[in-house]
Amino acid sequence: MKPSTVLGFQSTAVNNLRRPWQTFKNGELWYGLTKLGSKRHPLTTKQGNKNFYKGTGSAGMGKLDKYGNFIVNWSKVRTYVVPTGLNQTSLKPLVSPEIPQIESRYVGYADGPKDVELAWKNIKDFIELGENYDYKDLDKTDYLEEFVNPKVVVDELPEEITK
Amino acid sequence: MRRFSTTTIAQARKLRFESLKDIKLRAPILPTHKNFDVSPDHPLWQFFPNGNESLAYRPASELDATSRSWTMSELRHKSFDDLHKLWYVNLKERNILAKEMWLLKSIEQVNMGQYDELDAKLVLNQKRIKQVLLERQTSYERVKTLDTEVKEYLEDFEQQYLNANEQELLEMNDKLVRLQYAIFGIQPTLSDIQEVNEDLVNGIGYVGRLKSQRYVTENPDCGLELPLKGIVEELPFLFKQPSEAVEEVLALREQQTPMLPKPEIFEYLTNVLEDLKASEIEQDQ
Amino acid sequence: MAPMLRSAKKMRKHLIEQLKSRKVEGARIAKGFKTQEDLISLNLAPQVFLFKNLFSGQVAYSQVPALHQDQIDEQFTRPNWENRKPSRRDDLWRIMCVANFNNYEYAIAAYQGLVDLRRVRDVVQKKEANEMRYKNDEGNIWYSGQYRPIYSQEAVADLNHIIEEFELENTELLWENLWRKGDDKYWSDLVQHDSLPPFNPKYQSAFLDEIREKALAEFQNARDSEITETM
Amino acid sequence: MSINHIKRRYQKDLTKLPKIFRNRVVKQNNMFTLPTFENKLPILPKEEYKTMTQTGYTEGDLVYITKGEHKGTISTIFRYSKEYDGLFLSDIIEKKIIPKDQWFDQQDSFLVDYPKLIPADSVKLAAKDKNDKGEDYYIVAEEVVFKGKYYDDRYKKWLPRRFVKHHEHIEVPWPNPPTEPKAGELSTEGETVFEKTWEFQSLSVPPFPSTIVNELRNPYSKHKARVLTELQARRLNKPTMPLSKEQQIYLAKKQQSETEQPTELTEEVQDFIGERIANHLNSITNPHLKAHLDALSKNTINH
Repeated sequence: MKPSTVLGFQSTAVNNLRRPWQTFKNGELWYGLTKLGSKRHPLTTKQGNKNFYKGTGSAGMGKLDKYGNFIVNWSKVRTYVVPTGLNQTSLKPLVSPEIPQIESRYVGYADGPKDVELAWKNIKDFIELGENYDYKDLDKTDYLEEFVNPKVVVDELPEEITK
Repeated sequence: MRRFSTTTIAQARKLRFESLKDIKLRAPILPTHKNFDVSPDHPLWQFFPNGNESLAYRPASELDATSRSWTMSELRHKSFDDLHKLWYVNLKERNILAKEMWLLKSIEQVNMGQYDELDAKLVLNQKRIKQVLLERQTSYERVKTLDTEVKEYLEDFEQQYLNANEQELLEMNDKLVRLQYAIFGIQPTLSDIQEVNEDLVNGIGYVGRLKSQRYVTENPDCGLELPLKGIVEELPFLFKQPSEAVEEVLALREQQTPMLPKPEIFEYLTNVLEDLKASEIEQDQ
Repeated sequence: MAPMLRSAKKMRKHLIEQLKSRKVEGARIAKGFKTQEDLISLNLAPQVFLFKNLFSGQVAYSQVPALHQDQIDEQFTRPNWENRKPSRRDDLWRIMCVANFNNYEYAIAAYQGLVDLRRVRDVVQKKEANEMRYKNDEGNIWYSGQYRPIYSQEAVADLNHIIEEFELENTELLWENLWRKGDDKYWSDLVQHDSLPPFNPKYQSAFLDEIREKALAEFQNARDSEITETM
Repeated sequence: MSINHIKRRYQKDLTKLPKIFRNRVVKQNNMFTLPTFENKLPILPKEEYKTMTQTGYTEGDLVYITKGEHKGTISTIFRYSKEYDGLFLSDIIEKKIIPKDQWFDQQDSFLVDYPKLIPADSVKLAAKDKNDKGEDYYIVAEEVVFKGKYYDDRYKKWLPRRFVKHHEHIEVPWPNPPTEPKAGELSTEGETVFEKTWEFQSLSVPPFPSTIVNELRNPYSKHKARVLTELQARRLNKPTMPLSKEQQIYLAKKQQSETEQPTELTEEVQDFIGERIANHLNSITNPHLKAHLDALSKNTINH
């Protein structure tokens, strides 16, 4: 058995608490102000050892040749596809609060807008009825947009939807 | 033009300070932006809300605090082009906000809550745009797997088409054009067809079979023996009247053109489509 | 391989030393004060070059399109924490203004005057100069990082001072950026302003040499035409 | 990544600390400040913010205070603070001290009336109604339930109907919104919002250029189901080693001997076993045991 009381005669309660932690000279904990909370932040460019190269994710778009001239590799240069007619569009980043918000309901489609049955029904409707097949006058329905699966019997619908 | 003179120097003029103590120093000359013009169309003005007429930053009270984000239901109605535009509109507004926030930070203004709130609305917009596109992609990928349903539907449609009377036929033809696009991705006009793929080949096969059968049952004396042999005979039915197409097929059979082997179908189609497009352009001119 | 001659070895050693000193002390051509004869024999035009330090904002003057450590030692005599003696590193000195003068006397007078004024600001009238400087909240010269924009503004004021004090007519100032010139009200008819053509800072020395050649050619043309006029 | 995101990463986030420690940090922060606008309520993490339909009340509603100094009073909500999950009520005001350098225009005293923050758990929703005689009376709802939805033109959206729990004939309508909705400079106009420019039409044409898919889904996601290439599979599986001729012969023999297991008893063996049993039975002399065995032999086993 180890004589732990003998070995640990130097360790005070504070030292024990601090044991896995390094401190600055003024006694401040190395890892931060507290021992609690998150400290695993991504390293910045100023941290890490001599082998740590973070970059900005922007390098590598070319190489220097032996004369010190930079040869751009155009296939690596980032391109941003700006939509045509961006300056003419009447779309703005936000929506006026005066405009009613649409309530969408998916009845009988378990996966909502991603449902296969809905997509297949839409395609069939398009073939049968042509473009604009599911036009709804939102003014008349109080801005309610319903997508009901024809397989669902109307009587079985919950009360609030039929109302 | 400047004029030089190397010889004539005013002899009386002093060219050295006599006493450094008596010099009256001049005040530093500040640089000024009045010495150069900036075009009002300069692209960097896009980082300002009102172009070259804006101030360095908007005070928090002038920010738009009342508008709301786009909802998912609203975005689901928008085409990809619109969503793409909306994304960029959001991005530009966020850039303006970010610029203003850096500026405020540099003049040590701490309270940026309103800017943050507006930015959060824009971020929400962008997340929703991505989500809407992802929904579309998912349902597109899922609906592509419905092989049996599509097969059944095509067989039903074939029966309907063959059994339709004269009046119904017009409507059925319209439906067929939409069906071509909905299931095989064939655009209604020739010039819009960009890509040759398996769906296109299948679609041409389906349409050719449908139209030729209908024509042969209506005119049993036309002398066309069914089924059609390969893509070469099916293609005329896609854009031509059935009677013209049948004549073309009969001519082809007289020449005894051999059936096209499978690997050569794509190459053949791209060539033919290019020729057809070129001839269309010529006709327009 | 044939053995190297002793004289060749000596030459080689000498060259290496020169290269080293070029690296440490700067361009040899800029060493020492240039008289009119020096300038003519070295094929230099009647010009003064104002270099701005990108790190600290300080400005160094030169009669030739280059800098030498001696010039820095001469022009920054009383370094302190706000006005340190700048490094001689070539990449830190960016041309701010090139002054083309009517003749060599003017160019020499302007250079001497600028150096004198620098001495006045740093030594003789230190207090008065400091009063005119823009201060931060703590009462020190305004700075961001190590950069103090006041020094380049003072240099512009000094250049203006020299031209008007000595009445150096037909002076042409080529600015790297015209905004440094400041308001037009400060400048008299003695001066014409223009901007330097855009250039790659990597090749600044070559660019300045071109500017020198151009000015020299212009100067010689003018002298020739004057000689023909007088004859 | 905007400045906001980066900023937040390095901010001290009180909500991530344990509660005991959080109070200590708040105390430390307030140590050198005047007791002016400090809050005793803890800040909630963002995930715990509540919306109008989760709390059951909104600005303009009447509430009844059940705990604390102002117990028993009924007042209208002036503002709901989601960060603290607390309410500012229009009638509950406290005096706060403001240092002189923070005075606003036309202020002439250090003390200022300021709405007091009341924690949400000491408040119940109340409603005002008139009885048959035309007198006002109040209802206080212990809890609120939502049933059904309707379009509310004041809020310009669909809202759930609000009822008192266990008394579900009593509906408490939503109050008028505090401000009229007003378009700002970033607002899109009405027709552009509702304009429909997309519908699902084709299962063959992708909804957008295929190059964008990788920006929507992470192609390197570790959660993604992947298919091993043939080469990878070959590397991961151990190869079958070739056998020497001796091993092959041995294995073949072993397999053969395993297959040649006798399944039925031969006649010889049956006779041998029968003989041994008969001998044994004949050698039994005990009459009781014999009688017992005879009795046993008459019982046939029925399968």
